[in-house]
Amino acid sequence: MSRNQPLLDIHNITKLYSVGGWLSRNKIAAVADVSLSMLAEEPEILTLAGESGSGKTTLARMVLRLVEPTLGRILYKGRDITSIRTRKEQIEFMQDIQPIFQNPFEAFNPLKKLESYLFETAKNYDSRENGSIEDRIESALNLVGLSMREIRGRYPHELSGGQLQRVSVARALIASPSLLVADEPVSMIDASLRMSIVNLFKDLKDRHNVSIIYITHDLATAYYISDRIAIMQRGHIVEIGPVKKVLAEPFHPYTRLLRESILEPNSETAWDEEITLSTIETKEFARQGCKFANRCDSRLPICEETEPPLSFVDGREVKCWLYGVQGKHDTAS
Amino acid sequence: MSVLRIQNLQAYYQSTLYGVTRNVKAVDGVSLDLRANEIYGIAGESSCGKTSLIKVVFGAIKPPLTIIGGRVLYQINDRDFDITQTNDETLRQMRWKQVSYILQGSMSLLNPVRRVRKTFWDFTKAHEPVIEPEKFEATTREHLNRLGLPAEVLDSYPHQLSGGMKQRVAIALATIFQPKVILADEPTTALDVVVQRGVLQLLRRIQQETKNTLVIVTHDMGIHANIADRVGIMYAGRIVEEGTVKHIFSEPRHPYTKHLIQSLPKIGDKSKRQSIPGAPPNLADPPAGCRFHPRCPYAKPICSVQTPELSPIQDERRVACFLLTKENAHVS
Amino acid sequence: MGKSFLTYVIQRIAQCLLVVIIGITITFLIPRFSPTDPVEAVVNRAMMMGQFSHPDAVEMMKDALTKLYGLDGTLGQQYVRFWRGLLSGDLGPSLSSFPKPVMSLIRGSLPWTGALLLTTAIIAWVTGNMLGALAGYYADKRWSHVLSIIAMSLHPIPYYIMAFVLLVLLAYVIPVFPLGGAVAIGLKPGFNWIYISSILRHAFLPALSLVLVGIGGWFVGMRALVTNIVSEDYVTYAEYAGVPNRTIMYQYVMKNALLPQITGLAMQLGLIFNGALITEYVFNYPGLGYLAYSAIFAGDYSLIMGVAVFSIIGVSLAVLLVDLAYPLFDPRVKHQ
Amino acid sequence: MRGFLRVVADLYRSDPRCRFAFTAISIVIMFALMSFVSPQDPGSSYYAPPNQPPSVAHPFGTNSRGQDMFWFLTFAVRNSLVFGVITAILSRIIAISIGLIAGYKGGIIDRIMMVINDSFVVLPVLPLLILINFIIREQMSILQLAMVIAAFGWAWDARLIRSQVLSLKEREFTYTSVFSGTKTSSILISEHLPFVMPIVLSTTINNLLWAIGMEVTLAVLGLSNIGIPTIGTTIYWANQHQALISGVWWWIAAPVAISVLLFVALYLLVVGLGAYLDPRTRLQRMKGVLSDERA
Amino acid sequence: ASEPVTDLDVAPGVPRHETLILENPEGRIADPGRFNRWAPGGGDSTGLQQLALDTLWYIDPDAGIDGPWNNSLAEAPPVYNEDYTQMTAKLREGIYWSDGVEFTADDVLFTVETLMANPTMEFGAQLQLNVEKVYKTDDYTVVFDLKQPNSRFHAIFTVRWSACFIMPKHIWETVEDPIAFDFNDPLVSVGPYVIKDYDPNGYWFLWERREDWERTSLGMQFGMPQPKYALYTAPGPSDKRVIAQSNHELDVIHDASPEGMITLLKRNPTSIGWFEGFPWAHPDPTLPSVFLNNEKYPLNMKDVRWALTLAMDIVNISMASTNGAATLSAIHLPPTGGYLEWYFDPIEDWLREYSIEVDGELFHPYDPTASLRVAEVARKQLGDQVPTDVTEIKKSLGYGWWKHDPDVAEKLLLRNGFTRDRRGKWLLPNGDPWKISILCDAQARPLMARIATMIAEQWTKFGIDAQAEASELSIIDTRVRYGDYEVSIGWCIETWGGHPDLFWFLESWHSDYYRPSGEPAVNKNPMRFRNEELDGIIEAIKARDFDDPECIGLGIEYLKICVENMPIIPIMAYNVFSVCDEYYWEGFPTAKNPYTNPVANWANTKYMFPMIRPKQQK
Ligand SMILES: Nc1ncnc2c1ncn2[C@@H]1O[C@H](COP(=O)(O)OP(=O)(O)OP(=O)(O)O)[C@@H](O)[C@H]1O
Ligand SMILES: Nc1ncnc2c1ncn2[C@@H]1O[C@H](COP(=O)(O)OP(=O)(O)OP(=O)(O)O)[C@@H](O)[C@H]1O
Ligand SMILES: [Mg+2]
Ligand SMILES: [Mg+2]
Repeated sequence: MSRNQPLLDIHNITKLYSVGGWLSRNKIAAVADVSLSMLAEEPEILTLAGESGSGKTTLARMVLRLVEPTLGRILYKGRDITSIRTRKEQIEFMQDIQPIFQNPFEAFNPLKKLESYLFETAKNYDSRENGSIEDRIESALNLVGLSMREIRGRYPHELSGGQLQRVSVARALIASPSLLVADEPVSMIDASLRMSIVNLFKDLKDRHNVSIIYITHDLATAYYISDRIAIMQRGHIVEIGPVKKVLAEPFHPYTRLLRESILEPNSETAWDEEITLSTIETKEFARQGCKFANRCDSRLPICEETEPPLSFVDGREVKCWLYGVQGKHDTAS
Repeated sequence: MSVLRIQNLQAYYQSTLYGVTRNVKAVDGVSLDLRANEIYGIAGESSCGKTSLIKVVFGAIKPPLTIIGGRVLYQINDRDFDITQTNDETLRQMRWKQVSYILQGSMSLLNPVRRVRKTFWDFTKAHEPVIEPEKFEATTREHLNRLGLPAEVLDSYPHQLSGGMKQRVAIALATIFQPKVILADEPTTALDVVVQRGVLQLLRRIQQETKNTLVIVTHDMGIHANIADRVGIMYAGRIVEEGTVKHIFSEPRHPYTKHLIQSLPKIGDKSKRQSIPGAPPNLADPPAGCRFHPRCPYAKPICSVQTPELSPIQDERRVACFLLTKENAHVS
Repeated sequence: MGKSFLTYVIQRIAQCLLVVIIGITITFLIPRFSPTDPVEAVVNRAMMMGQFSHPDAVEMMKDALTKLYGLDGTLGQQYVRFWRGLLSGDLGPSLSSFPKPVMSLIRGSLPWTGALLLTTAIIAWVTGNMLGALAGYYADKRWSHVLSIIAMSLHPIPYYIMAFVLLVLLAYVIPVFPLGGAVAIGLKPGFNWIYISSILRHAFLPALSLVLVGIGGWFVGMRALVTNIVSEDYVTYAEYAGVPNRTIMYQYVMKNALLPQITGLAMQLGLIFNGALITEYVFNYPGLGYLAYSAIFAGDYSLIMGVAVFSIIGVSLAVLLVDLAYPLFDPRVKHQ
Repeated sequence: MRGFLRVVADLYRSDPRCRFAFTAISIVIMFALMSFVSPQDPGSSYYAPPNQPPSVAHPFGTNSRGQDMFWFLTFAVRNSLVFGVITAILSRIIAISIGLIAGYKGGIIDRIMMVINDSFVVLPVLPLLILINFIIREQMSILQLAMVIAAFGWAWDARLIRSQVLSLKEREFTYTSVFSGTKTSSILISEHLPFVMPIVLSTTINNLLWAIGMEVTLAVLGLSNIGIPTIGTTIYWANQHQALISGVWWWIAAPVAISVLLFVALYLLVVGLGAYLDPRTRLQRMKGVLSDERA
Repeated sequence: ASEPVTDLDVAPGVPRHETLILENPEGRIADPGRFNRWAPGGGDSTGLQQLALDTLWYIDPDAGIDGPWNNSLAEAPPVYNEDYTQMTAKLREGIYWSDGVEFTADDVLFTVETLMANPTMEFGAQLQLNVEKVYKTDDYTVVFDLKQPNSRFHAIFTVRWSACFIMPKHIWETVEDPIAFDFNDPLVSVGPYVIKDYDPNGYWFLWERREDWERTSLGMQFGMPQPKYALYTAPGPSDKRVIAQSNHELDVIHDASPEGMITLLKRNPTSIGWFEGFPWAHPDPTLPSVFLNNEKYPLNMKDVRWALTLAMDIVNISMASTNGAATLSAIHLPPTGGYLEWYFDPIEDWLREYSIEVDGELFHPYDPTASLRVAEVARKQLGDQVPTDVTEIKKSLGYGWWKHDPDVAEKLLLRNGFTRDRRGKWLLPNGDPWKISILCDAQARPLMARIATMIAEQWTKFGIDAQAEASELSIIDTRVRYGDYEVSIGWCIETWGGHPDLFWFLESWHSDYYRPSGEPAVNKNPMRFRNEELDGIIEAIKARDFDDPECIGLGIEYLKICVENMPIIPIMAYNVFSVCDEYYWEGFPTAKNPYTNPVANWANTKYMFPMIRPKQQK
């Protein structure tokens, strides 16, 4: 791996799904022309946030090779991941990129003992550090604040959600990956447990040089841990940039809406305006122009017809005509 | 004016399997007083018994959930009744007309192979057996309209609706008859914040319009902070603190509540947050005394022996902590 | 209608065709390895009647018959000849009822078992599913247990016994139904009550026996499906909302559980073309089962193939149609 | 094995239906095992006075061939059980492997497998069975017949299993295993198989029933090996001696009663087992078991 | 007898009391509209060959109305020339086809010529091999010039249970392809009945008496056939036949099982069998036996065949197969009709004397009391129904059989080098275990399966690993014909019953007709038995006239050769449990009044029709 090569380089990927039944058949672009890259030199936590159904999970799955992109390429350490064929290559790939799933209760088979996942992982990936299988498991568990003593002989339902989620992280860590893809890892757990996981991520990045793609609806934790954030809406990344910038001063109208909608546990932010929600997803997916146009307060005539490009503005990229070639800066607050 | 009083309610998941009776003490001595025209929030860790409490309050008591003690008294239209004692038919008549319930996980509340209109029809018909189709259509549309929902959802199948829309349809379904009490269990989990906002707005508007009582259960403190009038904090099957939303957030008293509030991250603040140490208790075998004592930094010897009562410490404020009972209110 | 749907349909049809070809090929081959042989069968029969006193006469007859039946040539040639015939809609002459065309034999029998099996399959399906749904939905009720036990007790009774016990009970001990046949002797077919009532009276016992044994399978399947569905949130929710149990059972539980059963029914309907051998045997009911059965013994390849072709095409068509029509029953289904 | 015994013990303790089922199945198995100590060879006849109704000396009576039905049926039940179980196991193995692999692999493998599968679905079973019966000329042994019937009895169930696996493979725990580097084969066996177990179990009963039914059908038509006592050949001989109408009802009633008992028991067992294996109900139960164990 | 409760119509306009309902044992006829009896595989038991077809002569298996021989379409028995190269048949005058055309020699000529031109048609090949030329000398005289001398040529036109029937020339001559022709529209009958209606699905055939029934050979000779209608039905499995007759819906059961017979006698007081009491059944002149493939090791050894015979216990076999209601035969002829008198009585003394040498001692294998022992065992079950009178027993249950003597059997084997293994199982002289599988038809002929199973049991007890191998009739026939078997149960000895001539089946035992295993044999010698002495006997019979009394003596010699060599093991007559219901009709043939055979698929059953009488007129 040469130093100037990105860790992960996503080139214009698109994933089309056909939806609908017999007569009402549509193609939707669950992920539409998304490009992203994560640097290899310094680990970062990249948050993917955005609407439900905007393609976050699909994007993550494509990175994980669980879903094949319809168009575009994903390079991992310079190598096209679709070219991975043999089991050996797969193992190597998976050793580097590990997932953490949303629902800790779903992430483990209720019929299997937890330790079997740990042993299985340790056995299949050769250690980069030394140590016996037992040691590697133990040290991974220690990292997440657990120990083998608490896990041994237990089934998933015997642990709390928070514990399970940690086991899930520990399992991923045994492989000592460079990149963790965490799809809503904290949405099912309460505030206090949530913090323990999120702190763990932070630690991993800071102390163990693990990059993380963190998918969440919880923008407060996103702000808390991540470096960059990408906001998705109907398959597109509509805004991407350093988390401090994007959340402090969102540009894209959707990001703004998102930012406004965040419920702060202390403030008395009363929302004054009613907001419009999409009804039938597929209709919105099928829209021409900007997918957000029908719900956007600041929509321009062009928004209805042409899809805006992704433009660099103020240290971030925004996909909105307000910042595009046409009306650069006119409405920027 | 209270519409619903819960008195020392105990409800366990009882199972006698393999000859051993096991009690999961999901609700263990909860007392609450809900008033007309308020939004009451219930917060707490995962699996501390929030859903169980709501189920009992709604009278949805099916084995293995069993009432061990206590009462759930409704006072609606000058009729008093204890939901733990009513028969099925009264219960059926009362539900939806007086009390309705929005279940946790509303993604799957709608029959996947039935158009939404049919579901509305079923729910309406269940309580108004002689309704004309035209009248039904008109009232339903009006209802949706009032809630700001497009009428086209009626022709859709659930899978065609986005998550937020499904949740709102569930709310619409729960409010067709404008009940006096609405019980909402995690109405927004797994929705993005924008959609969450839409849903909460809707709930709040309904509450404001009909001046009824909305009980909202969630572990998302942000929600409570924003729409509840009063909040009850649950821990391991018990309410440990109750107060107005302002008080709870600005001045949490119970050590658990304190921790909870402190651990919440905020946008614009990247300082380190600590989570509550230790693991949540096993409700099948909860710790004796105050159930929080194993994790409590302030625990005193008495805490592991005696169970603190939920006692008022100031107006609208009740706490169950030996550190804070009236006599010791100054300790903090 | 999207392009991909068309592609899907075409793919699915191609798959169905492939299945038909493989199925037909297998059924073409198997009888030819069987020791039954249409020529030997005729020779045996002629011998039984004491026709021959000289082996040469036997040889002469055999040679002539082999040519007559078109059984000369290699297996490959016969196979090609068979397909050529089939594609032009000709299944050839029956070998045991030579030279009657196989088609006309099938045409004579198919309506009887077809109608009988169609009706009973549907009745059994509806009743079985209904009872299964009831038993599954009210799983804790006492009568539900009793119902399950009864259905399960009927299920393992060998069909022959079931049919015969019904026959003895209702045609002998209490002789209310005829012993057999499809219609009273000598009645001229016509659209009149006498003829129709005779058909119904004759079909009653066969139908009853088929229904009784048919219910069990659906019952068990449905019960299992329903037990899963009753714990779905939307069922609980409807219950909480006070939606009457009947509505819940039909519209929420049964309707959803029924989906996999529909494919099952399609298969059953396809099996109509197989006839119901034991039914036909016990009740002297005319149908394809017996036809195929006697064809097997006579080594009547053409007739075996004829019945098999009907059955194979019938089943695969039924399954294909259900697959394609599935979105009509279940709006969630996506074709992939 | 210990796990299996534990499941049995749990079910026995927890569920009266299962208790009945275990008892009944044990009785039937015991009954079948008694064939090994039978004083009578099933091949011999006319050692007892024929046509005796059930009595103390002959609990199931004697048939027109002068055989004691009790001892004769121990063999018949044993053979039918062995036959049914072998058929069920063999066809389960095919159904499960095809179903799991096709469902999990998807794509072209799935398509090929489903074409093969559907080809078996559409074949007219009984006629082919009779023909194959003819081809395998030596009297088909129980094992051979089981293999042939098994070859026809898997396709539908494979389809069912496949449809389940289609959704299982999208479940997160599958991905967890994939990313643990687990081999596909062990994902299928240790992750997915337990989930399709309820289906496998209920199709097993149906398959068992179908197999035994097939054997009975062949026997009634006089096409099976009449020298081997089975439930089918018992009915064959009863028919040959016109037991149904000549008043020797116990000849037919005894085997039917035993199979009814067996299948009702199996059904109840599967219902109980299904509840035990259903993730939704299992969790609660297993909690009970495990906390018991640890206590 | 009880009064008929109802007199429902069998069909619209067909009163029950004017109808005789008979069983068609062939079951459902796949192509019922086809009445071409001559085409390959043509249907036969639907009433067609009994009621609508006719041929020159009939021999009754029993006594016949006026003797077993009946000149049917012929006026007199066949006349041969000196060297049996020409046969002349004189036809009856005044016989008419049902469409009013007269039956003449032209019909016979046409039939013979058509069949000869089509060797796939029944008797076609056979006629081609025999007939040089056929011609008429006048309208009622047909002459056959034969290719080689054949004293039994007339058998082709003589019904035993079927034969070569005569076609109506005026119908067939217009037909292009006689094989494809259905002979349905119109079905022109030369018998006393015409088809009235039939089930398009093949389950029943309804016949109606011809107005001009007296212009048929039957009517002309024996008067009006009594039933106005005859219905041939396929009632289904044997249990149903019993039910149907109990409901009085089936007058003549072709064949019930012994148990069915007993049940019927209990349930239905009007049901009667051939014998008034035990064993009820009609013994067909056919001899079910144990075929031994004389070419398969070790069955090629005479001692082995005898050992197998002595290892059989006939009492048990009789009980297992027919509840004791079997008519036993120790020798190679069926113990029925006139055969008792012609062959069984004369050979009895020789049998008693017959001995085989075993270990230097003479052993008398014949057991003259076998049938008495059967009667005794049967009496335990059936009580008084079983006769006690010795002559009656002999007539109905047969004479004697071979002793059950495993010890002698053992000695026979030991002296041929057989040994027993530790478990007492026999090993062949070459050391291999001895396995025998007995081929039998469990489906169409359950009686055979019952016999086979019992024999297997006895041989197993004797130490041979024997089992019954059930298969299907057509497969068994083929396998047996090709010699692809060791042991099978079937019959290859068939006789006229009413005539002592044996040539009919014996012809194919001649070594000229022998085909080794692997090649198809003519089915009467499936055991592949060859014997020079026997060849001489067969030739001697052939050289004699059909009715020559010397033939009986030659036949007895044949029997002795068979006893000596035991090429197949004879068992019993094919007892057919034909049951008639005397509810609507009486006067069915019985052992007391044996004017014909009641077994419904025999063409000879036509003689029943003028003889029975309606029981009640309503
Ligand atoms: N297998 C599939 N077939 C068809 N459509 C799919 C499939 N998977 C996802 N989709 C659709 O693609 C879109 C994007 O889905 P995805 O799960 O990636 O969204 P998401 O951003 O993760 O949403 P959420 O926040 O709800 O998890 C949605 O509209 C979804 O319905
Ligand atoms: N059917 C049941 N049988 C036994 N125990 C149960 C059952 N349902 C819930 N429990 C247990 O009761 C306790 C309380 O559950 P409950 O669902 O009320 O928690 P909750 O506060 O709503 O949690 P969450 O935030 O996860 O929704 C938990 O320990 C749970 O495991
Ligand atoms: Mg997602
Ligand atoms: Mg909850």
